[in-house]
Amino acid sequence: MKVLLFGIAKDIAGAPSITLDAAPEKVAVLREQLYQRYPRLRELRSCMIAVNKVYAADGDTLQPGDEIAVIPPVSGG
Amino acid sequence: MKVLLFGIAKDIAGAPSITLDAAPEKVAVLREQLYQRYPRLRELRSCMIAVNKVYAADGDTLQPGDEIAVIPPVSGG
Amino acid sequence: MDVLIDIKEEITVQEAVDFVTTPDCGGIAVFVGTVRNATKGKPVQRLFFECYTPMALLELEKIARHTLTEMGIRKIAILHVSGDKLPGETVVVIAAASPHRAAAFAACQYAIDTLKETVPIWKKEYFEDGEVWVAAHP
Amino acid sequence: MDVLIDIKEEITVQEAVDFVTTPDCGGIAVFVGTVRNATKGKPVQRLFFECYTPMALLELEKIARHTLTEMGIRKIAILHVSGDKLPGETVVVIAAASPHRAAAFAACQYAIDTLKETVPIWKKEYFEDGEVWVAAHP
Repeated sequence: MKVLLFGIAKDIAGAPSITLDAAPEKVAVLREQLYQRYPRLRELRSCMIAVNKVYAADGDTLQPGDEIAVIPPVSGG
Repeated sequence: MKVLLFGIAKDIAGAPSITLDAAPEKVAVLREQLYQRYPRLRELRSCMIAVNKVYAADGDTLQPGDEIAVIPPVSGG
Repeated sequence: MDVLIDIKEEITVQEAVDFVTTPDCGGIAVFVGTVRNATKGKPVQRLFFECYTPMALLELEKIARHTLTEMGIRKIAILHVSGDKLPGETVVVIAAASPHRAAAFAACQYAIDTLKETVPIWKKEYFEDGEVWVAAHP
Repeated sequence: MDVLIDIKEEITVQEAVDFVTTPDCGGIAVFVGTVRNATKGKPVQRLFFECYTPMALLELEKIARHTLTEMGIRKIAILHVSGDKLPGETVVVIAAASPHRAAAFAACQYAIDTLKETVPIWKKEYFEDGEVWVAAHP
């Protein structure tokens, strides 16, 4: 499963995207895997997960083909 | 005393300015003279008098050299 | 120079925005007024704006100064047209810059609301069957 | 077409205003965001905007549609830049047209407030002594 990273999350991961070996069943599990791999993500003011370009809740279910994105605090405008 | 007229007041008077023989002492007297000469001014939603480019109250005093203007309801913007 | 006031035949949004743009203000609110093509369902063919220009400039200046001294605005531009205008054409542009965007919006709204109440400018609407000075009668 | 959404390197106020200008709406409210030259007193040399463009366009579209269905807006344009920007340059333009100017102001403020909260765009500030992703940390 491919995960896109933006802004400071991209800097923390050192890459614009990473690949997970397997698709976690839920967003909460994915989030925990990301935090373990990149502990500095926990220090951010917020860290949202988007699934197929829509903000997801921790309880949402993931499918293998989903487009996942890590959304650190936005600062457009 | 010269009196400038704008918008519908100009149409009612049929001229962009008129001259009064003498300067009335107060704005209220000027207003009454204008109403008698042009009764249709009374039908307007409002009719302000400006003295030297500033809105005047009926009790304000007039000087012979003042620039008087009849201000019907404004509709800019 | 923190205030730009003008009354002329042609105005653009860009000149107002350019005037108020400063590197120390992140937010600019703008109001753009255009000629509507109908009034109460009746097609408007054109408009004519008459101005008591020297007094109108003074009243616009008062509005602008109030936004600087009381509303947190750093720079403001107020431009109004005179003469003939067609539906869709720009008749008024107000641009206000502030470090705080809520202040910029509030000042812009204050300026257009007050302009419509106090500034000696008159609009005549031309319809197919006649012409009317707007808001003159009750 | 009642909505214009775009993310690109250069945007202008005029293209947003031109898009929303319609002869049936008298009032257009606009917000223009520019690069500030300092953050908390520290000079900013330049900015960089990164976008998750496909999702950002969807979020901008949501904001625009809300102003049309819930806030009395007839046409709205939301333009945002990507890439490098210098102090004073335009980074966002929102223009909303409504028959009622209070609605146009409210929609414009709603759009910029919501954009800053929900749209996946990130701003990096470059100072003389380093760079910071804005608002990333508490």
